[in-house]
Amino acid sequence: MMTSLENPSVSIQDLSLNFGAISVLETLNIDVAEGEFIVLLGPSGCGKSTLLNCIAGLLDVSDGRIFIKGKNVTWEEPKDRGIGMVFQSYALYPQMTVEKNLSFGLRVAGIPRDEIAKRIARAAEILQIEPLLQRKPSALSGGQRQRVAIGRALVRDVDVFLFDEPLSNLDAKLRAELRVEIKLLHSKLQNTMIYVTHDQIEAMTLADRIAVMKGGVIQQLDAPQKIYNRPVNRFVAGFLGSPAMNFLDGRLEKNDGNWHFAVEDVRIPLATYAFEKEPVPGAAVFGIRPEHVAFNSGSGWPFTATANVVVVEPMGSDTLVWLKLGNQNFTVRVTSERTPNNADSVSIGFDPMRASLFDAATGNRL
Amino acid sequence: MMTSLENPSVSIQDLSLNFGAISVLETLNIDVAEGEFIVLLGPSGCGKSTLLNCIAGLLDVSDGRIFIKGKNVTWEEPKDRGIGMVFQSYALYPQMTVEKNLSFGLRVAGIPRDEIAKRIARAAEILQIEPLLQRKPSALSGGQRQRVAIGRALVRDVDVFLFDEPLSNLDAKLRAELRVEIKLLHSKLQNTMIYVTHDQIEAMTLADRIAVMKGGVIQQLDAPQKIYNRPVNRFVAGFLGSPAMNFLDGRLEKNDGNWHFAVEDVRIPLATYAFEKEPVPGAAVFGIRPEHVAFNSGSGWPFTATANVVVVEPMGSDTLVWLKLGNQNFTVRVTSERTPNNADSVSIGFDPMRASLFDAATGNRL
Amino acid sequence: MADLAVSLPAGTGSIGLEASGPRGPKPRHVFSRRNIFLYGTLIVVALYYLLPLYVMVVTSLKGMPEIRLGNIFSPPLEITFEPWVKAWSSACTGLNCDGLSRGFWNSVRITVPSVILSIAIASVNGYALANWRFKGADTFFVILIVGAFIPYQVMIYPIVIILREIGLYGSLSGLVIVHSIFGMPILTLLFRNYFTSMPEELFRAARVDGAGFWGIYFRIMLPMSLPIFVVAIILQVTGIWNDFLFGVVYTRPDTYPMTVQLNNIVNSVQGVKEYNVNMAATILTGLVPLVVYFVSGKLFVRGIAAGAVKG
Amino acid sequence: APAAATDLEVTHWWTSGGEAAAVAEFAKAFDATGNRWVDGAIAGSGGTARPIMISRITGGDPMGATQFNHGRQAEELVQAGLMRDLTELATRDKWTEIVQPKSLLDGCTLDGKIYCVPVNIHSWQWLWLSNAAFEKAGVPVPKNWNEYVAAAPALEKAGIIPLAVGGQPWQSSGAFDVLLTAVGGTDAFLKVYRDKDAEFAAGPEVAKVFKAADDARKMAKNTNVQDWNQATNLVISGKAGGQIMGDWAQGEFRVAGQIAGKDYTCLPGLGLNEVIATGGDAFYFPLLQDAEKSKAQEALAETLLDPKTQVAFNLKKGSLPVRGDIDLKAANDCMKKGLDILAKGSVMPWTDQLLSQDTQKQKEDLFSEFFAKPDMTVEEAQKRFADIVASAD
Amino acid sequence: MSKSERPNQLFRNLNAKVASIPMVLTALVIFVGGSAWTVLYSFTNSKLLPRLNFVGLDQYYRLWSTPRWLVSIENLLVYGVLSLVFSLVIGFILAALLDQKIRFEDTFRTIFLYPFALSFIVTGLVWQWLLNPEFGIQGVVRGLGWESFSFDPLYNSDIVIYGILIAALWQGTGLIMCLMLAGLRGIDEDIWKAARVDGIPTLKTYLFIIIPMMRPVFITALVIIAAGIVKVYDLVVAQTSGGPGIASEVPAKYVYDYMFFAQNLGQGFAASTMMLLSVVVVIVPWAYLEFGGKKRG
Ligand SMILES: Nc1ncnc2c1ncn2[C@@H]1O[C@H](COP(=O)(O)OP(=O)(O)OP(=O)(O)O)[C@@H](O)[C@H]1O
Ligand SMILES: Nc1ncnc2c1ncn2[C@@H]1O[C@H](COP(=O)(O)OP(=O)(O)OP(=O)(O)O)[C@@H](O)[C@H]1O
Ligand SMILES: [Mg+2]
Ligand SMILES: [Mg+2]
Repeated sequence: MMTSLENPSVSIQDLSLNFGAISVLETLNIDVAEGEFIVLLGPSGCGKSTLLNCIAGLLDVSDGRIFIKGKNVTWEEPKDRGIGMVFQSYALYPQMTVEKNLSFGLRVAGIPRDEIAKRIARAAEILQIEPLLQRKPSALSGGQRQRVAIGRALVRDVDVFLFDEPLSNLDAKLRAELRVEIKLLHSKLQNTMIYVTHDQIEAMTLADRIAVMKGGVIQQLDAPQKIYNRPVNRFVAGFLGSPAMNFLDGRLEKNDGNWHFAVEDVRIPLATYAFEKEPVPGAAVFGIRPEHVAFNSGSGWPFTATANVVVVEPMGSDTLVWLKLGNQNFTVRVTSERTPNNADSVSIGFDPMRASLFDAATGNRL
Repeated sequence: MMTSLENPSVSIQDLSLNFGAISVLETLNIDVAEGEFIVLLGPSGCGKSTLLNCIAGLLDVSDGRIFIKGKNVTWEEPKDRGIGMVFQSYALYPQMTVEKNLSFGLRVAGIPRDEIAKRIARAAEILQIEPLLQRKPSALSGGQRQRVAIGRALVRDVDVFLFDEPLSNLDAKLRAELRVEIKLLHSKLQNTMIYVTHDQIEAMTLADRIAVMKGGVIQQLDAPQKIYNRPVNRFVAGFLGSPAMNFLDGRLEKNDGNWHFAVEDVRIPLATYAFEKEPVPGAAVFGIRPEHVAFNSGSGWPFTATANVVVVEPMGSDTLVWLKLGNQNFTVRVTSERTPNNADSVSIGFDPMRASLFDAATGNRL
Repeated sequence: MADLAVSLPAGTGSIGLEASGPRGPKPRHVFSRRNIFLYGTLIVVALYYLLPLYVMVVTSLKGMPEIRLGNIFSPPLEITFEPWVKAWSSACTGLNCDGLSRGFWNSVRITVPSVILSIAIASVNGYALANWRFKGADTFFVILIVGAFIPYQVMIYPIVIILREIGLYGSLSGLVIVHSIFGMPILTLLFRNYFTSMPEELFRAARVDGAGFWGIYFRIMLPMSLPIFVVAIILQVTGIWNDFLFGVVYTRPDTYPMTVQLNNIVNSVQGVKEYNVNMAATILTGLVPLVVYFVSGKLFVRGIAAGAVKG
Repeated sequence: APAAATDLEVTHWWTSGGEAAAVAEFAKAFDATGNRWVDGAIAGSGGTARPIMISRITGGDPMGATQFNHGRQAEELVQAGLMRDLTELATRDKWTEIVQPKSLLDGCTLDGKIYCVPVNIHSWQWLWLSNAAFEKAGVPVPKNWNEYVAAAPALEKAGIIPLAVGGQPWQSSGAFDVLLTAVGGTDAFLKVYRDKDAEFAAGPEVAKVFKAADDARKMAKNTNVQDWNQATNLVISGKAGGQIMGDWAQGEFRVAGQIAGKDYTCLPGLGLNEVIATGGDAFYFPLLQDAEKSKAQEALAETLLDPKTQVAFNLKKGSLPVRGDIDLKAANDCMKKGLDILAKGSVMPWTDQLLSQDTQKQKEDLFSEFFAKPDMTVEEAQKRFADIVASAD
Repeated sequence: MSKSERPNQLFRNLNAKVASIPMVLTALVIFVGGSAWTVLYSFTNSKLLPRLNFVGLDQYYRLWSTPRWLVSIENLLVYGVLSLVFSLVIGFILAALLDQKIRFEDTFRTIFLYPFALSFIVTGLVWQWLLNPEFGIQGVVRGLGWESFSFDPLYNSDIVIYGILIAALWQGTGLIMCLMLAGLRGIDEDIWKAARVDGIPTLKTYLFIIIPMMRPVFITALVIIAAGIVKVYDLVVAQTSGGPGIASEVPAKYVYDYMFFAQNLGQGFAASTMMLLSVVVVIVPWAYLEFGGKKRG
């Protein structure tokens, strides 16, 4: 349940957007609190960038209203909305030096020189790009470019920062570093930030709240751990987590007054599972994350079974083990020390308390 | 340094390559055993693709020799080397159907029709692309294209498979799946495979041996766990592992007959550390992986210290904690359950047995 | 999922924000100042571009008396197709009174092989330069590009000598060769840029598959190069069809192309200039390239984008 | 006539109405010999056509016969051995006897050998006046150049261009040469062009000519046509008072159905110095390998000089025949005037024989600039003229 | 370890080399050979036929003291600079207008482009006619009652080159527009968005951001326009034949006239050599930088 906020920094009401006959966003509502870090997460083409562009005023909405800092900005020009935006491709002006890139918008707006200098100095300090000010973007590394792009939003002294996949053009290492920098930046500036990504690690680590989108509709808007541990539907469950959650197709049954999940000839007792609402027997999907499964754990677990090993993937710190449980694929993630021998069959176990159950037809959490 | 093999499948001797004045590869030697899966790993621009292209015959070497199956192929045409190659961008012929794509090389070579049909049927079965044979590449998903690209190498019945970052254009989920498929393919075919990537997860999970390259030189060629646990130099140590290994700059000292590593006012006892060779006092770098550090472990560890928390990054299954140890950055990775409270200061500990020590000047392992 | 209430009913959220201010798309006026300026400018410029065509067409449909009296912009009072007939079939040059009709077929006979040969050569050149770079290739290419700037007049004489020496002077093949030579610089540049922009991995894959120079060209590259071929064809058809200098210098009267005939008709003044016939002849001569343009306009822009902009 | 019909391509630049009609006579006569005249007309003027002809000849793809102005235009082609030596034929047919005046053949002769067949005599020294125009202006038709200049203001007042000079450079250059013979006299002309006396060219006598040229350009300043026959057409239609142009202009009057003496008046030598220059057109025969064609060339050469053809051709062309032994009963007023002068022997060579094309071109550049640029002074023009004469070869 | 026997380099990629023979021949025989031949004979006094009769720099002295050549050079400079500037400016403006997501884009584009399909001869004729003071634009405007209106560039020595420019621009800007349009379409959408968020007005965005980003397109356009400028000939011949007087003469026409009309090859070759020289001085260093130095792309 989403509680509406008292004084939202950004408030989107009944937003719809269509390109001709194609409806990309449909009566979307979302309130973002002052200083909150919201991540829009979803697969490619789900409308994340479109939503961000609507907020920025770069796309004309088809219906609905947008408020920023309590002011209705639905028809305002982008520059008057008090937003700054950072683009996936950085969109730096290639022929201008970093300093020019930062100051161009301010000069056009007619802000006095010394004020411009002050703001650039501040931004450059925060982002540690002082030595780069006289370089052109082509002479910068990916990470440096990214910082300049953030700087361009920073100097505009805005209330709301919008990021459109700002890290997806960078390599893994740099991505990890800049992720931390953005997090630090946020805690330093305490601005409202809306951040688009399709990388779940970014979403999990950065967000105060994540909005998982699919097909132009927000599926779940919640704190990261909540979304990770209690996904509202099968899509959200499958989208977050790498390797993905294991799904077993089977049936929900009530035997001897106890609920069970039956898959082929295996029965998983659901005594420890917290149902969302009163369960009814029928087709269902059982989901459990690879890291919540362990090997050879004897009788400690409410549920154990035997599975066949397909591939063992050592990944340095952890090891992934790909199994067959009956006919269904199953992944287990363990720390490297507990890697099973390359035996053909292993015994696995887990606590269904950690699992998620979904309706087979609607995909909603049970 | 490297042991030469009895009957290497691919043997590269003193290979050098320069583009004009730029030397990209320098007197490089590597022997690949029959049926081995070698991964070339290294940062962008280190010459991995160049080396692969030399093996394939797509670039003319400046010096040195290349043997495949004991035959000197240095000046052979690519098609006569008994190699198959899979490219990063798949490089499928866009105007041909999948079947035509697979058969193109065979038709060029003038192989009889029924033989072609047989080989395609086999490859299609192995890769499970039978239903796609009449489609054009544009009508395939990324993963399917990748399979077709592999199929093209497969039908040519070659001894050696070359892969140039075959997965880097795919999204994380698909990447994980195809990684497993390639691993299975290798265990099924038992061909020699040389695989270029800059993704360490791929390298760790796929390779029999990894060759870590930097600036056209192979830094270390060894089994994945060996490279992960006993990197020969600081570059290799830093390149593998995510988040990266923590490095502390300090001095190697001998006090009371025991070796210590001194960083600022902290002293790390090195009694459990296995030195590569007789140590001498002096500037050194101490490295320890984030997952080898734990919190609040009391007296269980040979070494404990107190550090300040900078950022806590929950990543679903694990949590990263970014700390300051004295003035130096320090990362710790723990499972989500053991996340420290967001207290300002925490106590950490580890066993130096797991650490790596490097010479400050040369970066070589001590 | 509906009970998740992600989508709150409108207005139940933020207090004090409801019902106030604009909603929905920003209103746009068809006659905004921007639109008036934009379309106004475009229409005025378009008129400037269309004016000559209009005058040509209108004039070609008038009779001589009307031309002498009226102004050139007034539409014909009495439409006559006689000038067209005359221009096509009976205008005289010297003793030959068969209008443009003969030149038309000559032009076709010159244009078709010239276009084919010049594009064939240039595309292979571009391909070799993009994918099979050998030592010195760049130097030749630079020479070619510089050659694009050399005024044709400078080359007329040396080429006369060369053609004479190889015995092709005055023959159709000679002219075809000349067109191929002078089309080579720009076309090679276009093709080279286009092939360079194609993924090199494709080329490598084909080499691993065992295809050679020609195999890759015909089976991989050609099928992928439609846009640039369209551009090349358009450029060459226009260029060769409209050529006058080579047509007149390197052919003989019975193979004169249409432009030479046009020049003859226009310059063979018999007393008063017959403007209507001249205009009809002019339009007739320009018709083939014009049709090519109108038919393939969109592909042209796309091809230009692919071949000319990167580089 | 040869037994087998042979196609012979003949190139020329006769494409205006009168010229085309005239050349048709040649074609008719040649076709009558059993061969076929393949017409290779190149529109424009000699300037456009000559390069093409020369390229063809030097390029090894010669035509069967080609027009040149006899004189020095083909000199080097002859020297290079690309042209056929006609001496044998000329001796057989006794050209030296029939061609009149004798100087015509001189233009075809190099090192004692004859290389071309002159087909007409063209004289430049004519002033064509529109009777209607003068009537409209209310002044009598002038008898010479000086009266004409005097009548110019009246013409102008009546909205008539006094003098039509087309934009093509050879027209202004030719007009000057005519003024040089008329105002300066035959000797002055020869001194300048034959003797290349630069000092004389810079002297006072030629200055007078330049003064006249200055008058001419003032009278011509409103002519907005390019081609000579368009300029002639201005005269024919009474839009212009007159034109200095060669006798070929007469063809245009004839095509327009005008009658000499009634509708228009011609003044040879501008009414000041009645001479005729023996310029003209000639046919050259490139050396061919094909024996059949060579035979056809001979047939053509004969046809060209045939008395009947000569009459038919020259009547249409408005030029004078190259034979003295034929009777031009049908000749009009102006032609008769020309024939009279010819008979009196008042002939002189023309620039085509005296000057190289190079010098001609320089002259053309100078005079087209002079006529088009009112602010170019007479003195400057004369100085540049003298320079050209000094370097002429 | 012994070095491996390296096969003869000449025969590697033999097919590519064979296929390049036409290009190599054209480059060497026609462009280099032809130019060298031209330069050589420019030192002779060849008349109608080329003869190796050396006269040193005589032809060049004469060339540079010929008023017509000087006028030609001046015309070429004026025409060149103006047509370069106007082609680029008009081409870019038209492209920018068409890039505004307008309706009927295809129609407008076709209208702007069609003159390019016509030959210079045709263009010259049409504009000669439109600019004819009697019945062209001037005549029509006067006919409408504005008697003092005067627009007769082709008959006025001082402005005749502008009359030619009008026709040249009419014919050539369409292609430039197409190039520019392609270039504009290639610019990252995000740049526009960034500029809007920064509040940069459209005009400034074009001037300071977009145009500098379109350098490669401008260079291609420049090559095409410049190649056309040096060669301008047909248009002048068809429109004015160099007149009035020699007011609209251009170097290419000088070359042609002296080589063929005046039958003075030496002089024509000297003029060609001067043209060649200027082309080489400007183009070669640039062409080498632009096309030679880079490896791929
Ligand atoms: N200008 C447009 N016209 C028509 N459809 C569009 C347009 N722009 C976007 N779309 C469609 O809108 C949908 C949402 O696009 P959007 O760019 O917002 O996706 P996204 O979530 O940002 O994806 P990605 O992760 O790939 O950036 C897509 O299906 C896309 O095809
Ligand atoms: N044709 C070439 N000319 C000059 N230098 C080149 C050429 N091709 C590659 N290089 C240089 O050679 C080096 C190695 O390139 P290579 O493509 O092998 O790197 P890589 O390890 O495959 O990198 P990546 O991970 O980015 O693919 C790079 O520094 C590159 O700039
Ligand atoms: Mg997006
Ligand atoms: Mg690579």
